[in-house]
Amino acid sequence: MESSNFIVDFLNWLMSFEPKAIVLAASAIGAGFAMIAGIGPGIGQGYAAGKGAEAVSRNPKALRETTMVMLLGAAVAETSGILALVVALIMLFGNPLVNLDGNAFIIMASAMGAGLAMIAGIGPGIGQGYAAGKGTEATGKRPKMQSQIVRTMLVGQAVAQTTGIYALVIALVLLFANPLLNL
Amino acid sequence: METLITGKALILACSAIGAGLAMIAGIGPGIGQGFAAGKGAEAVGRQPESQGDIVRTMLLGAAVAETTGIYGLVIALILLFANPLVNML
Amino acid sequence: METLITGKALILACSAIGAGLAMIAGIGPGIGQGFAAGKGAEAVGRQPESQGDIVRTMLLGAAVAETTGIYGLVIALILLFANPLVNML
Amino acid sequence: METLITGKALILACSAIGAGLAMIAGIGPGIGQGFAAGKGAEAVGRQPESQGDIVRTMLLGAAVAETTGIYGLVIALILLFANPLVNML
Amino acid sequence: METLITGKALILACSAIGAGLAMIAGIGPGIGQGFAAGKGAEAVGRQPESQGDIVRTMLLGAAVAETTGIYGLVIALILLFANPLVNML
Amino acid sequence: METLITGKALILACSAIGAGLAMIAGIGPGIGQGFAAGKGAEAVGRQPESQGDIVRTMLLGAAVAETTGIYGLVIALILLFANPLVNML
Amino acid sequence: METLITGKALILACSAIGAGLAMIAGIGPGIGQGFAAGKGAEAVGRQPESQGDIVRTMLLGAAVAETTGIYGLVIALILLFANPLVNML
Amino acid sequence: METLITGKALILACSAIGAGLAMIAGIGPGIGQGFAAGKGAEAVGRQPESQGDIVRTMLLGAAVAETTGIYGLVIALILLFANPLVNML
Amino acid sequence: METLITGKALILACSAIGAGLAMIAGIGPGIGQGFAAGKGAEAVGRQPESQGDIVRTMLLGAAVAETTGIYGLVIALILLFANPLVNML
Amino acid sequence: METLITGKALILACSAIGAGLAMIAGIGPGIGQGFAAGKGAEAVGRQPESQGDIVRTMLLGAAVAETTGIYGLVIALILLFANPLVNML
Ligand code: NA
Ligand code: NA
Ligand code: NA
Ligand code: NA
Ligand code: NA
Ligand code: NA
Ligand code: NA
Ligand code: NA
Ligand code: NA
Ligand code: NA
Repeated sequence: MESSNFIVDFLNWLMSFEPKAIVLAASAIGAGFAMIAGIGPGIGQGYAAGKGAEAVSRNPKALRETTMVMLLGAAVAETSGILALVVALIMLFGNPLVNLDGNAFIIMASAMGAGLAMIAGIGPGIGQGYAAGKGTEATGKRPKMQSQIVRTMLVGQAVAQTTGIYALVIALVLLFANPLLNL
Repeated sequence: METLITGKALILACSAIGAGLAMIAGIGPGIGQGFAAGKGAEAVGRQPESQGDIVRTMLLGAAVAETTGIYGLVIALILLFANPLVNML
Repeated sequence: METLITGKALILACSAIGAGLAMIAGIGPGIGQGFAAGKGAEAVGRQPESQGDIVRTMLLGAAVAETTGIYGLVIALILLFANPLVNML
Repeated sequence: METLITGKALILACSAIGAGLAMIAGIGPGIGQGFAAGKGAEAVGRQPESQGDIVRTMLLGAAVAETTGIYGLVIALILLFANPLVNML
Repeated sequence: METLITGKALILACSAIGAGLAMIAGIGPGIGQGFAAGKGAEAVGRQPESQGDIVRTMLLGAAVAETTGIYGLVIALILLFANPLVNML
Repeated sequence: METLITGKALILACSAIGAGLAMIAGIGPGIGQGFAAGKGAEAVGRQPESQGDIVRTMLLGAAVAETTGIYGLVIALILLFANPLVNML
Repeated sequence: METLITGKALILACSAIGAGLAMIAGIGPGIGQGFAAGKGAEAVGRQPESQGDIVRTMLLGAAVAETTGIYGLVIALILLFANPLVNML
Repeated sequence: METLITGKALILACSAIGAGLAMIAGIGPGIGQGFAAGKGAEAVGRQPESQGDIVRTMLLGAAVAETTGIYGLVIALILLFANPLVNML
Repeated sequence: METLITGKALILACSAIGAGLAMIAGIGPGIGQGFAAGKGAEAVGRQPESQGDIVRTMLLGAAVAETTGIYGLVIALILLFANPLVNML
Repeated sequence: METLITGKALILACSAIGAGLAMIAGIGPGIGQGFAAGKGAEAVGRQPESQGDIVRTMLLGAAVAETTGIYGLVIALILLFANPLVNML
């Protein structure tokens, strides 16, 4: 077998490994991709922390109310970081791809695609954290309105979560119900 | 697992990656709608009597902001479930 | 052993990746329109009597902000359903 | 044995990726014009009597902000429909 | 057996990707000019009597902000239409 | 033809890249906690007598913001020191 | 059998990608100068009598913000027109 | 035909890329701490008498914001100087 | 039969990509200095009598913000004109 | 047929890319320190009498924000001038 076309060379080189090895190698990269989602909660919750500190300086008496809202909002903002972590842990410790029947090349790419999809979680993380911060600020200004503020914050945060869920669904489809192998 | 690389396999493999890339669009609506959520919560705290109008405007705007995330989802679903590329081979 | 990958297959495979990349443009309208939603909700809370004008301006601006997301979608759909590249081979 | 991937096919395949990359520019106008939409809605709420001037300024500024998104679209269309690279081979 | 991908083809293929990458610069002017549009609309709403000065300053600043988007476009056009790299082979 | 690279080596090589990618998550806590630091400093300047509560709130919020950076670190450490993937071969 | 991709061709191909990557720096000045344009327009609206000073400061600051975009352009032009790497072979 | 690249070499090569990727985390602390610097300077200008408290809070918050940048550095240094992956071969 | 891509060529090719990547650092100073330009213009509009102090502070801060863009430029120039890697072969 | 790319060459080539990636960290300090410059200029305009304290705080904070950019530079310099990976082969 000889070929002097570098694309074919490369693909043949990839295929010279045991199929399981290229799937596992791709899973390492996919897990890394997924973790990038963590940018979102980090920014968002940090914003909430800053607004929390500010709210305390403006209305020290509402410390308990503002801290509650900050933590509740930040907890919601954590979601996409947790989802990404779960997907990464699945790929590392319970990888469903290694036992699949089908073309190893497609399975390998599916591991990377699943990781890439999770990056969407940056958005909800930032957005929900912003909402947490504004909710905290508003609560500091009008502690009596806390329940209405929190309700609006949670409704908005729920809306902001959707694209993160879409990404999770695509990642889970690629990992557990890969339709490409049947095509 | 088999390791034969056919043209079809290459297309399907790259479709998996393309689907993952398309989902990254979801960053946008997540940030934007979260901003709307925050401004909505702030506005409700300030004018509780306008809560209905505020939340309606926030949700209307958020619905508009969702579209490009849906576009990404649709392209990903097409790549995964109704891949038109393999039929072009 | 025989390599079964044709040039056509490579183009179609890369088209799947290109389609996914094009959708990333959707980050922009998502953030921007969400910002508009938030400012709209804030403005409606402050001036409920101007709700009509505020929402109309918000939606007009959001429509303008949608265009580049649509451009990305159109390029992705062309790559997937009316791929002109395979005909250039 | 015959390898069917030609140089022309490689150029066309990479053109699909290049077209997708070029569309990413659309993030910018999406964010920027959405910001303009939000500030426009806010301004209209505050000074409804200046609505005409506000919306005109917003649209003028948004038109300026659209250009780089159009540049990206034009480069993508050139790569897909009038690819000059394959003629250089 | 014959290898059909030449060095020239590889350069042209990578030029397509380079052109796409260069367009990504367009994110910047899009965001920046959109910000200027929003602040311009806000300012016109507040001081309608200064509309001329405000819009002139906004457009002057936006012209300055356009340059790096143009640089990206120029590099992409050079790669596509006057590729100097293939002549260095 | 003989490849000296085993499947195990390929997995370990890609684990190095995966570990590097996972660390990128650290961008988020860095930005967010820095924002908190800035607002905290501002707040302490405004209400020096509430310094204790302000700093405690800032640190509590910052601790929450740290988690995803830790997640990324943990995944990277697992890939480097307790790689479960090589055992699945 | 002869493989036609030489080391020189590979360097030139990667130079095309490097040039494209270098242009991405242009995102920065685009955003920054657009911000300056918006703040300048706002300031001119508020203090029309200081228009000269405001615009001069805005342009001075924008000139400073342009430099890294120029650096990227210079590196891209060197890669495309005066590539030093091929002479090192 | 003999390939001279061993598995160990591939792991070390990918470790160089992984180390570079890990450093990207440094974007976060840079932005965040710079924000803190700006707010700190602003606060000191407003309440010079609280300078000590303000700067201490700023530095405490900035120290917290540094951690993920350090995590990235540590992973990079491990990959470069105490690479555990090559010992797993 | 002879493959003409040497290790030296591969290093130089990857140096072109590395140089392009290093320039991306320029996004930061571009955004930051543009922010400084905007705030400087705003401040000059408000306190024209302090124009000297404002502009000096703006330029001092902008000079500090330039450094990492210069670092990126220096690394790119080293890769292009004084590549130490090829001497390590 | 003989491939002339050794493991050492591959490591050095990837080190060039790793060095470029590490420089991207410079985006952070550039944005952050520019923000500090803007807030510093604003503060000096408001309280010219506190100029010394303001500028000192700004520079102290900016020095803290520089560190991760320096980390990236150090890793790049290690990869280019004192590459430890090639000695591990
Ligand atoms: Na959503
Ligand atoms: Na939309
Ligand atoms: Na648009
Ligand atoms: Na423009
Ligand atoms: Na410019
Ligand atoms: Na967190
Ligand atoms: Na500059
Ligand atoms: Na931290
Ligand atoms: Na600096
Ligand atoms: Na730092």
